[in-house]
Amino acid sequence: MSFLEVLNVCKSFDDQAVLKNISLSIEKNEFTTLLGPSGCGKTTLLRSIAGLSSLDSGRVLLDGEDITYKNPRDRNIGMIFQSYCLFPTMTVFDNVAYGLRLQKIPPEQTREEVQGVLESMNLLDKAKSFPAHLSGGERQRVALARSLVMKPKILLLDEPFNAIDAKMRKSLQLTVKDIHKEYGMTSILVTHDQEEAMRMSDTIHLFNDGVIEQSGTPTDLYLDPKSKYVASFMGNYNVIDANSFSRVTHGRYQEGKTVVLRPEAIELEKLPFEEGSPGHTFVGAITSAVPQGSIVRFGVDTEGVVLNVDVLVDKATAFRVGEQVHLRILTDKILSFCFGTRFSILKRRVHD
Amino acid sequence: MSFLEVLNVCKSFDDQAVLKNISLSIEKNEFTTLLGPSGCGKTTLLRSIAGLSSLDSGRVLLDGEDITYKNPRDRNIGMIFQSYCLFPTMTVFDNVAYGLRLQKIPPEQTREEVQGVLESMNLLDKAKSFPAHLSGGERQRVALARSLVMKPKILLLDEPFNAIDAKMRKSLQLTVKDIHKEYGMTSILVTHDQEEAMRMSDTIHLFNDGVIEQSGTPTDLYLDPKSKYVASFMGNYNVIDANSFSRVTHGRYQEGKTVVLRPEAIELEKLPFEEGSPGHTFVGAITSAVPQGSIVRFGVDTEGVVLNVDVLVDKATAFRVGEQVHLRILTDKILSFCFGTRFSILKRRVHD
Amino acid sequence: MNRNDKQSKRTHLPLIIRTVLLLAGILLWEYFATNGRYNPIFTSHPSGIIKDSIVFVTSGQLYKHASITVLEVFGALFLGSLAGIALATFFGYFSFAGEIFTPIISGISCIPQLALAPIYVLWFGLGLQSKIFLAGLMVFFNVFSATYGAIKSMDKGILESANLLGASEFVTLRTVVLPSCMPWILSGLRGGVSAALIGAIIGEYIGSRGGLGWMITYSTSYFNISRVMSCILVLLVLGLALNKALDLLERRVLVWRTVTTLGTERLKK
Amino acid sequence: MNRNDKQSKRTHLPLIIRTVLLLAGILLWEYFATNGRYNPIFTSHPSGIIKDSIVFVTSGQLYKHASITVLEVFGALFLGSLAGIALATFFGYFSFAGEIFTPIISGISCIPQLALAPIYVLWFGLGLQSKIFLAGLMVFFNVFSATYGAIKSMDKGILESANLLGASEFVTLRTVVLPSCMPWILSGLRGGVSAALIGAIIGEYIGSRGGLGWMITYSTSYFNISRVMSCILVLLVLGLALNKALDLLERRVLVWRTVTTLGTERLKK
Repeated sequence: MSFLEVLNVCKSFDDQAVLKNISLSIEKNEFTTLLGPSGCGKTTLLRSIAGLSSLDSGRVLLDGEDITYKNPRDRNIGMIFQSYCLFPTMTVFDNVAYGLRLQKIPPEQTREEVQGVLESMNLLDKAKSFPAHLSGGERQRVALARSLVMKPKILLLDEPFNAIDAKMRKSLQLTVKDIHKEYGMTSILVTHDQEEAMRMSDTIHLFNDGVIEQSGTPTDLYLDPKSKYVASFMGNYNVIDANSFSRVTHGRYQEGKTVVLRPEAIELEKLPFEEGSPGHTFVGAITSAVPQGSIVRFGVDTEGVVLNVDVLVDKATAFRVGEQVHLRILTDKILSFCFGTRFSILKRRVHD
Repeated sequence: MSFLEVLNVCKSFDDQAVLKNISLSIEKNEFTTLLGPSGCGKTTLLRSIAGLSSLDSGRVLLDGEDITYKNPRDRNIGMIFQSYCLFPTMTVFDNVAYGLRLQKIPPEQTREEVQGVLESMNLLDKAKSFPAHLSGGERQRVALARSLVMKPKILLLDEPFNAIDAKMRKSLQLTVKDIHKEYGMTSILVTHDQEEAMRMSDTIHLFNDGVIEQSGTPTDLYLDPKSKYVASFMGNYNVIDANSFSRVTHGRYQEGKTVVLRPEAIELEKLPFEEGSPGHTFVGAITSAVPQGSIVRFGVDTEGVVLNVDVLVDKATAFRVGEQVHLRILTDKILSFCFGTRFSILKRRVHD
Repeated sequence: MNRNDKQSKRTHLPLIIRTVLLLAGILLWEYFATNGRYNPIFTSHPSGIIKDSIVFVTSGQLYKHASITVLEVFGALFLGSLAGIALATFFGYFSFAGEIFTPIISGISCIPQLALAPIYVLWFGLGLQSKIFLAGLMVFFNVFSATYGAIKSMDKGILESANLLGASEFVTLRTVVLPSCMPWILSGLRGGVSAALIGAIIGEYIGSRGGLGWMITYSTSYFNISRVMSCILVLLVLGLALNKALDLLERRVLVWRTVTTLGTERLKK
Repeated sequence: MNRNDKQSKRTHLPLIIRTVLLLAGILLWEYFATNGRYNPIFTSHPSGIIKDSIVFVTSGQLYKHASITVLEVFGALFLGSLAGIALATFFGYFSFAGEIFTPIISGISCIPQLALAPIYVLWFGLGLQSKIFLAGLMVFFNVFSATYGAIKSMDKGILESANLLGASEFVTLRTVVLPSCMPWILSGLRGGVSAALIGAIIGEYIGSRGGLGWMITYSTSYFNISRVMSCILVLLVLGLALNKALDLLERRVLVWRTVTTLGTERLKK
């Protein structure tokens, strides 16, 4: 049995179902992300695991024990909130020591453990500060320390980076990932940010309106989406209807299904591809070029369809807006969906 | 002469110089970005151009006319603020009509022009709403409409996307860029966000503590930084000291200068490169893999130095963490700096 | 349909319990007083108050005294808020004068004006003037501090936007500053309404020839507690009416401020 | 060094002008009154007030009357805030009871308590009780509404965090809720201080046998304006002292809230 088991969980608010018979299991030391748009039920599930929200039906098992009806304070679960939720009247030290003091741990031991965790969070010099004097990133690190010092069985993170400005966010994400490894934690992150989920997770469960649409590793979900919903949520896919794609390939594509192409799966060259080269080749004109970090995203007009194509900067300097270019897409990189569901899945494995 | 000329501008606050003899010129229809960390003087320069901040010395010429001492209300300059700065007591329509009514434009004509600009900003259905009822993105579009309807000679944007949440930000950036083209505007954007500057600008002026460190197109600054400051501000460059890089290349690199490598300029292969292939080749082990949109950023350990290497997702599926890989960096992609200044510039032109 | 029912049941239950409790209290009061369980001379009782109220109205006494108090309150509100807004705008725009004088004004406002009532009566006599002066000063301090604070905390960027769109300082004041300050001016006025009422009543306690406050002290000295209660009821109605009027004014003037909160609860899942 | 000079010059200039203007005003008042330009019987004059203050202190009258008023104020503050905090906490935790009773309490608080002063004097007599009851009720309403509002608007996540860390409801109340509500309790208390002072004084105006309020009405009836002014000075000092005490308490209790604003100005370039 897995470390955390969620079994057939249902929950409604005011007759509106937000969790529709959800089951999932999480292994020890795994970093799991519940990903989805707001209102899809992911936060409700997280709060149910913590015991802060009651369930209509279903069970939650942690470490082999049924905790469905246990009081939150007896679950030994740590939770990090978007709004930090530190105790404003206590210093950083007292915030972190709060839980240990409630357990009547001797003061000397409390002091040691608190200082240990503050040190690993790089917060020792802030021990005597109050939350109001800290930056958003520091506050969230204090919140992490306050949970970690209790050695929780599982750490729940409810959109913890939302309120933190873009600059601090990446470094805090790294801190969380490091802490997860260093403390051998089992962590569940709730987020609506696809890139964040990609960066952080071992496993992603993508939610859609109260059900799990697809589960898997980040690369699995990115390269092998099982439905249009997953494809549109995970990347910057080009979505092209069957007729247009048939026109682009001069009639060589005839399956009659909506086609989905990743922008970096399309190859771009100045010279024509050799006759008889695999996949579909076609000609287009560059309409726009937007540099984005180490890639440049080109808009390429082919038969009236504008495709996004991502190219690494070094190669991209060869192309100018207005130029005619040659494109190629290999057949096994074309995903096609019928009525929103994946129809023909061309198997590819990640990491092999 | 250029459309806007800033000549030898100086400004101090409380004996602290924030603009140190700055000169720059901007052509008509150009989209210019003043980029730099906070406190570098970029906002002060923008406010001086608008006339909202007085100058200690220097001149500002707009369209051939000296406007250094002109009242802001006579300059015909539009300005967009981070905090929107709409008139809260007026509807969207009245906000946009405000400037025209002050000019005693006939009501019928006012109505037409306001509706025209609201339509192009996709705000017609919000005409009767008040700012408090709009989202951040909508408010900023109203602010844009309010400026555009006055047909300003130049549009100044002071970190206009800062207060807007990540999801809306990209679409608003596109709107601004579209409007810039559609109205044939001349625009100056102030931002501290390197990616935003890359995406939006024709020309970037990178500020450093009251002086312009480097000017050029986004790709120029990214591929050809003139100093360590520019390199560290523009990208995710690998910065390696001379000794370490000499170790990595087994002594073949001997110039004794700090080396700067772009993460996507390093080539990654499973098989060794051919003997005698150009550039430096070396062997490393993958320590981490972080997917970021259409690329994966690998950490590769070579002789104790961890290099960031960006690879497109399709190619990246071939590599696993822990695997041994072969790397190559071409000599002309190595930038080296001595004492913070670029020493040997290897000429490369963008777009040819 | 179902959900609306649930919703209304949930919010109405406390209201129903509250009404029942209040009615029971009034009935018990009446029962114990009229059945001689205790002497109602100090507290009167509901039916006594109703009887007296009818006499109060029909004898024309209510009209006579209430109109005096109302006149004082309105005079104070009008003069006090006019002076408060004008002076706050002046000091807001000429900020150097503001820096000199506003601390003096806030210093004076520290003296409880009501404690000065005896002096004001001495200065301005037993007529309307003393009450209008006392109540008006209280309104003034309320409105002045609210308005001055609002002008001082205006977002500078909004003023700069108006300037860049071609507005002069005076036009900005008229079209942008004063309208945006309305919420604070109105909240100052709301404090002013309570202050004006209490100022007028206390002024009448100290020395007057009529008004609801005079009626209360007069009735107390004759142990006519029913009349005192009637007067207090009238005062309560007057206060509620003035606040209601402000509500209506606020809803009219501050359309731009009402944020639809409908459905935000549901989004916060 | 240079910059600090500039800074202090800029902030001190209005202070200097203000002081000069105030001193000039006092001197002119003294000059016109003592030179017979107008009869100072209605306004007294500075030197007259100083002379009377000395008599007031040396005769022991000040001590006698001030101690009565101070006793009333402290009694009201103690009882009123105790009841306010206790009831607010109770209703905050038993929210169904809170939903039923808090609208009744806020309804009663709409009746201006000061207008009820005559009745309270009738009920509780000319002694301390009537003033403590009146002033105490005013303190109660202030502290209750501030505390109840603070408890109701607590961030739920903070309570949930405490719960997840192992705290029971009562422990959370003691260690988290009440400490975080202190700013609002103190601001309620601050309103209570003004209310208690004015309540005691007005109570004494209506009917009493001593106290600063009694002294003011007594002196007014003998046209002893210098004494009235002395009493008002004492009241002002009392009010300032109580507020100062609250400042000190606030700084001690709310260390966690003081945000260093140093240098934020400079960052906003």
